[in-house]
Amino acid sequence: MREQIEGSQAIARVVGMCRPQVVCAYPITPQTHIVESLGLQVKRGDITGCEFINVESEFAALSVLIGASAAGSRTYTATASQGLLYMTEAVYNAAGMGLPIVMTVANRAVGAPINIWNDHSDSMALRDSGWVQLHAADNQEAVDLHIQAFRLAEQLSVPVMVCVDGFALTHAVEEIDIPGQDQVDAFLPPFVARQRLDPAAPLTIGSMVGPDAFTEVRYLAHQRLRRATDLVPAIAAEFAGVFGRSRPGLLETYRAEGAETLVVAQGSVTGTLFDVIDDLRDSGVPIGAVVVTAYRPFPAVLSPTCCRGPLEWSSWTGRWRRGPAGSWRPTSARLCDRAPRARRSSPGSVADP
Amino acid sequence: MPSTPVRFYQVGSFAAGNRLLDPSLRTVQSEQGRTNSLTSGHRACQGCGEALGARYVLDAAMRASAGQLVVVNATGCLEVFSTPYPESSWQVPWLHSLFANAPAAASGVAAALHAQGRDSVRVLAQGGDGATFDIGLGCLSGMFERNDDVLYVCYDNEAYMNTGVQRSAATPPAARTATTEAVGPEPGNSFGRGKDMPRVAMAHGIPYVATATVADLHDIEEKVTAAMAVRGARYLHVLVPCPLGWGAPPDQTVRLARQAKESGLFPVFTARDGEVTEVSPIRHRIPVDGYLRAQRRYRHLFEPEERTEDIARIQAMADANIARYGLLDPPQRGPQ
Amino acid sequence: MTKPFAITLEVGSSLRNRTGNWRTERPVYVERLPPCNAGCPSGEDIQGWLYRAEEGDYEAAWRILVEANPLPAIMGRVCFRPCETACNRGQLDEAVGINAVERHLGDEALRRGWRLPEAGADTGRRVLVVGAGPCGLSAAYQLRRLGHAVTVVDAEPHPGGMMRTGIPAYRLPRQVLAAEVERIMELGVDLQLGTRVGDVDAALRDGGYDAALVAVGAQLSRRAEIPAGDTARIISALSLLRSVEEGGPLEVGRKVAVYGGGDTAFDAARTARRLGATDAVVVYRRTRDRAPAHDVEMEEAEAEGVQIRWLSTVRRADGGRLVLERMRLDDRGTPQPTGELDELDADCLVLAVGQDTDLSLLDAADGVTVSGGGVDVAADLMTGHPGIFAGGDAVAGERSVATAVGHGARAARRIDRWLAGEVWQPPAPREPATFDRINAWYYSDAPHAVRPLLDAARRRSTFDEVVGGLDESTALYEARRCLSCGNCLECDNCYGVCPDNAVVKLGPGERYAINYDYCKGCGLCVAECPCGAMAMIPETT
Amino acid sequence: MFQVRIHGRGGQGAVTAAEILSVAAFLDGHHAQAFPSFGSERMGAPVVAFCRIDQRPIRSHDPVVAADGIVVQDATLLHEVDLFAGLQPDGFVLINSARSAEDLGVADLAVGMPPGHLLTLPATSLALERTGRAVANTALLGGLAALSGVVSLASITEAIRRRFPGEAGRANAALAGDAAGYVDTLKEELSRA
Repeated sequence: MREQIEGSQAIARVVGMCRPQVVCAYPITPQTHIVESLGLQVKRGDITGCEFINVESEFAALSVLIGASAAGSRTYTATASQGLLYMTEAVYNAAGMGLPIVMTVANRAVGAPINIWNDHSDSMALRDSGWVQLHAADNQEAVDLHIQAFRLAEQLSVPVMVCVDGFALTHAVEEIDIPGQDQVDAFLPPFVARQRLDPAAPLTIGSMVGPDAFTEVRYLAHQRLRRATDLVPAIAAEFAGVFGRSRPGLLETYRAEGAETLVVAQGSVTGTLFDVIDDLRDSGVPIGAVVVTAYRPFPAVLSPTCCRGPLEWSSWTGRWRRGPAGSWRPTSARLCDRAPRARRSSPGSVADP
Repeated sequence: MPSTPVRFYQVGSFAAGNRLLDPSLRTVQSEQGRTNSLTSGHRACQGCGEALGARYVLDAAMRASAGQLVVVNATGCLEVFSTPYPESSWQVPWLHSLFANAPAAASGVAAALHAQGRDSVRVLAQGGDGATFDIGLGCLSGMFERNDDVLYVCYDNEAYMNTGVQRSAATPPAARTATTEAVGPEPGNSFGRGKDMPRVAMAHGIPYVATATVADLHDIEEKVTAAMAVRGARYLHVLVPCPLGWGAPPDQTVRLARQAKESGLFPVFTARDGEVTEVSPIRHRIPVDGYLRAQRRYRHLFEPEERTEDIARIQAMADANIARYGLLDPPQRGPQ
Repeated sequence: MTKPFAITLEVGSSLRNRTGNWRTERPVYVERLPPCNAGCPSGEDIQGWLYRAEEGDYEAAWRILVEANPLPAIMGRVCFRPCETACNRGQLDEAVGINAVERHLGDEALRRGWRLPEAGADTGRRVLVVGAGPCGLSAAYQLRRLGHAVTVVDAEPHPGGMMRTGIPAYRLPRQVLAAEVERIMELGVDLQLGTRVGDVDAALRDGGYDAALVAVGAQLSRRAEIPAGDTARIISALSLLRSVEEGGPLEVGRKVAVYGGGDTAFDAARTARRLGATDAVVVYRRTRDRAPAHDVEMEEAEAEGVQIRWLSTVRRADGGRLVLERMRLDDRGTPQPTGELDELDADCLVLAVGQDTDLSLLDAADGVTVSGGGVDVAADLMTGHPGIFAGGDAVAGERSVATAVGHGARAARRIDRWLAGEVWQPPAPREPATFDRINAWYYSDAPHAVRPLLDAARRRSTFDEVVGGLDESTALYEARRCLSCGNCLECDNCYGVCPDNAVVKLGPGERYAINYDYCKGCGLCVAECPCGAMAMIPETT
Repeated sequence: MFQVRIHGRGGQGAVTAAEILSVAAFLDGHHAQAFPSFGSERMGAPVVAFCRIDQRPIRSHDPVVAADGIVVQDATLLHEVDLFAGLQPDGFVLINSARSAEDLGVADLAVGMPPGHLLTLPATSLALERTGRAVANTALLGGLAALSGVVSLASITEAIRRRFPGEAGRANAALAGDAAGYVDTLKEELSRA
């Protein structure tokens, strides 16, 4: 049903429909509205069979979910900015253990100087932690990505981060199509953990892996993450079938046909970008856009694409002209020219950094 | 604190078992078919107090929970020596996440089990003194404050042994570690107020806090059993001597723990809802001198010349504990 | 279920890691010699029978006991308990009341009619035992068990030897003595009483025996050279005790002095009290700590009103009066006269200055030599004459029932080997279970149980037994005070304290084994063994 | 697209006003978007909230620069903040004040605007009268609806009732009606003048 609703509230609603069993978070702007709403839903009994836990830090929040996920429950948290960085160790840990945790990152700048407004520095800092990173271009996508995130996480046994621009999306009251519980249930089956702490069948989870096997284990993790490249579009397609809304999957293009310039972007800025492209196109400029939804795993198809950009939305220091989102370019920079050339990278080369 | 007076005098209730003792009064460790939650083949040092303490605690917890137990482990010796891939020594469902987050991860496990309606499965978190006193204190305090249904066990060997014996907040005054070398007039670790973790736990008002040593098996098991009978956040602090870090032969582990208790340096007691309710009195009081002499980490107190002032200060700490907890006052424990 | 990552492990796989190869020393289980056993002249496995008594299995305990000593009810009354003196528990609180438990077992056996082990298969060999005292009876018992025919010859009309003639009934009731002797006789011992052997060699040859054991007691009283007036009444302690035993006690008068410091002196004084003496005074040249009498004997005597004059000697005896001289000890502890004289009223002077053995029966045996009041014997208790052995009071050394019983058993085993043409080889000596092997922490403080004593009034007037037995729970208590020195008591401590689970518990009565696949050799099991029944030995490389 | 900026101070309900406005537009069948400038408002600090209303889906999430409507919840902001930056030539300005634009010193602004596009509304007084509380945001929404016609008063009052269930919603809805009536009266007077 279409509602005029705040992005955070909408996200909280659909996360509730995904029937999480343990929700745990530490307050940080601009993620608070999501978690406040979830706490209220649990308290009201709108979400049943769910534990909502207030903890003393983001590090503890994700740690609680690591325990809960290992014990076989569907888990969810949300954070932002310094909070994400404070849980960094646990972020890597959750990925390393293959725990299908879903986390909203209400993207916010990382201080100093302290700034609660939006940029992508926080999630970019954790881009190589082994999580899937999905970026929402608007709140409808934010809502839809969360539902897909649980499917993806649980199907792949990897944690998924849904990045939603702080304030610009989280606090924006917009028209959003909120799905029905029946639709979510049809799309997202009950969670069946692949590994579970259970006295009936004891397991050791989180053993110490020495140099003899570490690389191999990490390689397996990498390969698993790369499988998302196929799975994300597949799940998006299935989502479209259930919810009647086509979703971009790994990425979407905008007026790319005949474009001499493609602007690569992600997040809420893309709406403005599309308006600008429309204006430029109207005045005869051959320009289009590529919107990256799945930043991790990075869509390798982009590597031969000719790009100026990307449109960077995170702060950076110590790097000439480019922030983290643009750092994939060096591998394909020489392929970029005014005129796009359909050159492919050599077999096996991976374009993402 | 044996609950039943036992008319038994040969080895009383102090040994692990004894053929003459009613089986219900023997320890879990004396059972022929005990769980061995931490099984053989682990890579703990010879005479490791922590390996011993962990098995004591977990086997007792397994009995108290009828085998329905999940264990969460902080990073540290216990984790490293028990799970070098691809080997695991754990016979219980076991999770290791990080150094600082065992209490939080355990809270999560408990929450998940509750959400799944499996409250009969109990959760135990464990870590060393570094994980407990230092890096993980925030998560531990949170777990206490929320009164999450987790028994947290600290195996205290009084320093960071896994990384090569560096000082922790649990390192006692005058002890030498790699970061508190006894150089010149320095006595090793400084004489500060330290961090009294059991008291920190008690300050949260949680339902159960207790201390124990690996030298008194009956006491540990009774405390684990008592703790498992309670819901909510519980804290058990077990002194586990480390042959490597303390500088003592591996066969002295249990003796040192005993001496720590009998000297008064390590008070053994139980607190419920923030108040001390029971004390394990000293059976045969000893001066701290012998305890200190037995450990290389205190050798600088005796060589090249005896630092009587420092030793006296340590004795004063023991005396203060004895006075504070009434370690000499209560009737002698054990069979009468 | 496909596990997501390789870091998820099935349990228990560390068992593949055999940490036993870290070891440089290995723990082993040992059986050390407990001090009580080492100190028992009878050779009893005291720790062994206490172990069963602790369990309340008194018959099993008694059966272990009678392996060495067929007279536990007697020994439980008359032994002066060297075992208790040696007991490691004495360093902890008080020694275990071994003797009291022994008596309890002995009395239980008599009460329940437990039989000694059967005689062995007949060997066709015959052994002559001269003397039906503790040594002879012990030897006869052991020889019967080994299958040899035994004839015990004694000059007295009743068996028991010095146990009957030298130990008053208030210490050893005669029915107890008779019952335990009878139980030995039931094994088929040929007992010839009232028969004096004048020449043992002749008796050996004439009787067709294959070997003989001289086990005659020290029945001869020594004399003391004391100037005495005609009216002085001087008797020997042994004759006094013997007269009581024979039913015609000697007249001692109202005031009695006993000269001597041994157990016999005090027995004589206590007997005199029971015969009506108002004053019974023991006169001894040395001090209390140098008196050969056992403390318990002196204490009981004093409790019965016996007085003692230490550092005094009898200079002269006249009718109704003794002249005593004060003595002092010189640097070497020898009493020296001081010239200070004193007087003591005494109707009778009883001499208790020692006993000797009548060894005339060996005079005719070739090769037998005598020195220091006893027959010279080799390590196997054989005299210089092949086939003739000697034991008990007949050989020099400690004269006690316990020693005699031990000699009897030892002699029997040696005779048996000698008859087989072999030399008896004692078992390899075991390492002593010294107190420093004990981890005393594990033992509860448990003071000694006190045996009931007959009240003093009755003790002065009757020959009823003075010291009572323990009731069963007290006996159990006392048995359980045993530290089980040097021998596993199955306390599970080794099993409990192993950080590597490398100790295997084999089940009740089966003790433990070390799994050397995982034992890292830390030594905790040895250090924490309460009773010192483990040891570390270097790994051979 | 009609873009609104609501200026106020922390605690005066600017963000809520923007949200209600967007919901009202949604109820009218428009596409709408509302969002605040930042979220660490403290009581009394200047805040701004935005609302966009369009017949097409709104893609941009930028702050409103070119405003078609500006609501000033607190006249004391006039000298602190550049309230009218980017005001479109045919835009609307509604200022919460019992004083006139002339008295407030903003008469110059009105010079370039179509007549009746800049009004002052004694919203706080109206709120005190109707609800007993000095919170003027709903009154200003009613005023804005009447002033600009970009949303219907009916949708405004419905959006208010959804946002504040119960008596508070009814009182505030009535307050919005009061304010709309006040503005309508004002507009009538102007048109007659």
